[in-house]
Amino acid sequence: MNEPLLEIRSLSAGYGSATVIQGLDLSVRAHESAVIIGPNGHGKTTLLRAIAGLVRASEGEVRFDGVPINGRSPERIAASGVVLVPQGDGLFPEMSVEDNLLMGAFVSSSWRRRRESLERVYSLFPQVKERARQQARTLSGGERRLAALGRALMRTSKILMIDEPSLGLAPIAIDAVYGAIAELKERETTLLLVEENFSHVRGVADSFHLLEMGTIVRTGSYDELVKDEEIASAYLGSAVES
Amino acid sequence: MAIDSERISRRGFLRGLGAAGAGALVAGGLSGGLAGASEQSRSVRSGRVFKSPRGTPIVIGGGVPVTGSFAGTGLEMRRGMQLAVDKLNSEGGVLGRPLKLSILNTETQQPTVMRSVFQKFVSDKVAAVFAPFTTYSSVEYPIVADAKVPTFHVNTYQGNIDWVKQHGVKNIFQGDPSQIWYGPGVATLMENLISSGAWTPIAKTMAIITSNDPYSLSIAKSFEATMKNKGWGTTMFQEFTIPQSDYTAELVSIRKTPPGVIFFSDYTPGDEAAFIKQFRQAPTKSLVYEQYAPSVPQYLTLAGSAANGVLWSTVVGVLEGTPVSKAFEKEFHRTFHATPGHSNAGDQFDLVQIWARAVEQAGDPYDFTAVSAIVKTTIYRGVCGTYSWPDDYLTCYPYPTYTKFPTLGMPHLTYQIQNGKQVLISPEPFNVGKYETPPWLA
Amino acid sequence: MTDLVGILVTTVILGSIYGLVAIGMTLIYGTLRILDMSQGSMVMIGGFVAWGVLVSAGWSPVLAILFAFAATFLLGTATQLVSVQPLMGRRNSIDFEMITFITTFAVAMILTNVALEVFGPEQRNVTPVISGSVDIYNGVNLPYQSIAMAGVAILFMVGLWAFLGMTRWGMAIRAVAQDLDAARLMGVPVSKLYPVTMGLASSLAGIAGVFLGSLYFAYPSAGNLPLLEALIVVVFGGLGSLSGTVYAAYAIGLIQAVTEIFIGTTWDLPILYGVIIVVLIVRPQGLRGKPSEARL
Amino acid sequence: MTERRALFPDMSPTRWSVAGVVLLALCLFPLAESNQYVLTVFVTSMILAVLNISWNFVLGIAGVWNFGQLAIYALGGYGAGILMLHTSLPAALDVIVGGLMAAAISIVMAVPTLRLFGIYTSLLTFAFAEVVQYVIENTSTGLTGGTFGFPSVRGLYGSLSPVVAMHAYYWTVLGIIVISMVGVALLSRSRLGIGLRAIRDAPGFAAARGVSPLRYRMLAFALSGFLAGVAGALYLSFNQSIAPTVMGLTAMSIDVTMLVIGGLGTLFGPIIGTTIVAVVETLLVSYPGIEFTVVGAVLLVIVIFVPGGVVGLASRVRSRLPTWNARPRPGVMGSGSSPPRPAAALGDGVPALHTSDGQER
Repeated sequence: MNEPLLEIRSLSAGYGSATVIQGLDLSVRAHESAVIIGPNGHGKTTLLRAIAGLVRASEGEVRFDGVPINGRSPERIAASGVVLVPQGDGLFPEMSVEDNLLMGAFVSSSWRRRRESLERVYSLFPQVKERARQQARTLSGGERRLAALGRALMRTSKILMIDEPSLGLAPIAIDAVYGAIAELKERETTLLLVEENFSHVRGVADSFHLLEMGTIVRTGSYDELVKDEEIASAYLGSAVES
Repeated sequence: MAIDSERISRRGFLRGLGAAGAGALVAGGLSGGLAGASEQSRSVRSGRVFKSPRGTPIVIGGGVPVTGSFAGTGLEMRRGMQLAVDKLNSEGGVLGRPLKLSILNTETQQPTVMRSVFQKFVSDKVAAVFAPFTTYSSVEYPIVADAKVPTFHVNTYQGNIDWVKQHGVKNIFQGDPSQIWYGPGVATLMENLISSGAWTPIAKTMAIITSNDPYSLSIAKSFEATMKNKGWGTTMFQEFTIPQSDYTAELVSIRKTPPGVIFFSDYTPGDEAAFIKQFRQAPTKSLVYEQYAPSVPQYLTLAGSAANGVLWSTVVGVLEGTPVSKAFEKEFHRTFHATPGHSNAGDQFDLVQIWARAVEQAGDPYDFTAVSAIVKTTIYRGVCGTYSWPDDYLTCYPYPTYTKFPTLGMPHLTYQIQNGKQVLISPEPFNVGKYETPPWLA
Repeated sequence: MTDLVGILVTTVILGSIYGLVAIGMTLIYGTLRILDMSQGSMVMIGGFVAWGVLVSAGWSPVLAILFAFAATFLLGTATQLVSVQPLMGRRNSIDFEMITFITTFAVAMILTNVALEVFGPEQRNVTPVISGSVDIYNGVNLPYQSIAMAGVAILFMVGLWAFLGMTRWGMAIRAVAQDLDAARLMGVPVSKLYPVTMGLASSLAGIAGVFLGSLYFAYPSAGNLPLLEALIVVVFGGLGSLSGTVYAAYAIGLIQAVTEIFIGTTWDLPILYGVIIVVLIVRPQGLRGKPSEARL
Repeated sequence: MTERRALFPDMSPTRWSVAGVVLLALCLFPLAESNQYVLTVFVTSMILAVLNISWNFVLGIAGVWNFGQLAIYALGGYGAGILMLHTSLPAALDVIVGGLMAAAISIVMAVPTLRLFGIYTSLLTFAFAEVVQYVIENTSTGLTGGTFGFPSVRGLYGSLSPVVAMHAYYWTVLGIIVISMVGVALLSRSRLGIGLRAIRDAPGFAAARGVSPLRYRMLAFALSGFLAGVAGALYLSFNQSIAPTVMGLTAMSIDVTMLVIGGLGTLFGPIIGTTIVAVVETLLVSYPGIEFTVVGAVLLVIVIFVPGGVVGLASRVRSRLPTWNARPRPGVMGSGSSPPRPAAALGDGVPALHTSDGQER
């Protein structure tokens, strides 16, 4: 039990000859809700993609559930219980919302229970149920995000990673999305979120990791991190004032 | 595996190996069946004893389409040449020396390919070139003309023999009449049918369907021109690209204005079989003439009873029922497990032997001038009838359109399919049957 | 009126053949982003299998279809593994389409010429799956074979549509076509899916070959014409769009039927190419395709 | 010398001397070889090499997947042929005018390709080539000779004896190869070459820098079309005729194989590729039918395992040590591994096939 669910040691990864992440360490315990914050373009998305196997690590190790998973194909990593809601949702645009959800249950263990999972997701996100027959590309941004979350819930996951849940959404949609995330946290889902600032994630996170220049520079609770003036001024969004 | 010992069929090849292993190089030869067990270097046939050929082989070049749209015809040609070579070798070779066939691929007779093939034959110092199909622009002819190597083709094209005449060439022979004889030949046939009262056309019109390759097109055009001169009109002249299996469009037009005669020119048996089948679903009272493809055995299998009544003709074809043609067909079947087509296997079989005879007479295969001069004066009766080269065009001429003497011309053979069989109906005296009114005209 | 019926009948027959050959190409382009030039060879192989089963062995047409399906499925899978899979690492390169265009073309060259070595160049007659014909209207004649072919083609197109729309693996194929990364995040094993997709598409061409074999015969280069026609159809329909391909197949059939009846059969291919040039200039993504994106 | 170095960055003095010796040997070859077949194969292959140099320019350097080049080549041949047959202009002028006609048609073809990319370009140009072939085959005016092939013409050296004419063609084509190689090298160093590569590799960037795709691409098509047309006119001259079969799938597959085997987008690729395929074909000439199987297999192997062709392989072996680490390991699926960007220089062997779209986040 003392070993973390996800443990990353001196990970380096990037695209071609451009290294984006360099010597990064991170660990997430089971049932923990961890958030990575940091400025744009410093490697947050790359980190999640590297964990999911979409980006190949050039150095270092990613251990999940005690097993090294870097080097495995994304589909194998996915089958072992790592779920990523990618930036931009990654919905299949020409498929109906329901087919999108069903694809979430593609892994054979989940496919058997797809009907129950569908009911569960629909009860969780009634807006998604209303749009079930529509093509995914016709949805609004908020609906899309919820559908992507719903799709992630179609599968039994050990860790759920969400890339910038609030990106590009209207405030009212952000509330809906974070409401859903809060509910996931209630259910003790292991979460790894990426956000650009503290504003929305404050309430849902157990720990924060500050990622700058391709590596984690600070780790701690919200209170610990905002004590630092520099961090506070850089990553406290407008939401804090209100 | 060297190409000169080529057997097309795999079985033939394997048998060749087996026979070679037994020490008797007779596989595929006419004597193979009888002499297979012989351990001596002798072959026996019909009571005659032949010495096995010895010494360095005489190589002849065969330029045939191995790939491309004429590859099927090319196969017939190769087999015809091979059969002749095997026959000659089993009879003691040429001047006692074995004969070797070297095959090169002429693809689609593109100028550059033909020139390379001819250059290679010349630089390989072959004793003769057999290139059934050549270019129509004759651009490769100067190569063999300069080298003087005896060359034989059946391109059936007036332009080629015009070139030979113009340049005073003495060694390039066309082993059949030119395409210009098709029109008159068929037209004469039609006139005879009309004048004898065997056939009365519903109109003096023709519908022509032809594939757009030179071979079919030139024949279709020569037919149309000859008929026009005789006062016939054209209701339709339709070109298409092979293969085409659906003739709905053409038949709609034919049924709208039924022509006196339908002339169909193509070389793929499937296309012509498909046409006659579709035509026979709702025939008009038109005589149907199909070009070349019915000569391929497959045509009858494909068309079945729908083909009954169809007329077709060829300026060079294997005669029916003569002793030589019977032996040829039997041996072809034994060697390749297939029936020879009516033209190109037979003409190549003949031409190789014509050349070999000339060599025997000249006494030296490389005395090209002598060999060609002897070929020029040869009158040879082979499986396709009489080959002779009466003038400087170095081409064969048809009987009866050109010469009235059946022993001096190559019979322009017209067949009618009757009860699923090819019946040679013209010209006399080669014919074995008579024209019968096609079922749909009755 | 006769013209009209003729056009209609020709359209349905031609369209169905084109649809069957082209839909596999669309499936492959949509999923793998490659224009599979070996599809014509699959038609040819289907024809030879039909010849072997129907003529040589004298078995039933159903077996011919089954064997052709199996043979071309395996061959299509193998083609993917040999000529595409090793290149998947270069998938993000803009020239990926071109490289695979060339490699599948190389496979087609090899298959054609191996067939030439094995079977020889002559056309082989394939017994029609069904013989006989029916006179529809005033001399417009329709062989049962054509009706069967159109029927089977439509059956397979509907079957493919159902497979892609309703089954787990069918949905996975569409998912991969629309967003590769997301599909992999769902756990779709693309390294298995790709060969299977190409096998499936090839087997459609193979089945088309069984029917075309009895129309056009089986011979080594029998795949060239269907390949060119399929290319025209997929471009017209918009690369990667299944519904577009089906519409385009019948539209091309119609254009061809009209050309044949009113202009002449020599001109149907050039006119089709002319249409394609115009389509590419006016609407590069084709009838139903989405610009720059391949989606099933 | 410095000027030359800039033109051929790969060339060391040793390499220059090797190239010089090879060129000299090639020049003297026909004097030593009297076998007309061997010379025919040489001249035929060298004419193809001219075509391939022209095609490589538009395909490999401009990066436009043009599959209509054979039609341009044929049109050059037919154009020159029609002039030779129906006018009394000097034959050399006919060849040049044939090239110009081909260039004009090439420009026409270039315009619609601007709106397209990738596979659509190839389909459009391929369709164009098919239409050209059908028109040549079916034209009823008798101008082209239809499927019969073009009527026989005298060609450039029709008045010379066959042996002398063979030598004359040999040297003429060799000279044109040398001129066109120097021309391509100069062009790819020029504004045009740099602009074309910019449009190929980074269209947005190029546009922002004021590189007009229309002007550059039309110029590229014009130049490449001219050379292809001259190659076609040489074909016609040498063979005294031309037929529609110089176009079409079979002919195209052989030429593409030559380019890919040699190394697309490299200076010497077309020459080396043409030579290799010609040698293979010539060796297999006595085994008709097998040549295409072999050529197809070689093509497949080269594209998959030797992505830069022979030229790319050679330069990769040479420069393996310094660049090895920068290269991602090949052969693994995964969208993360982006291929290396092509180096800008021509002739350094890095193939255009490796171009990345660089669309990573």
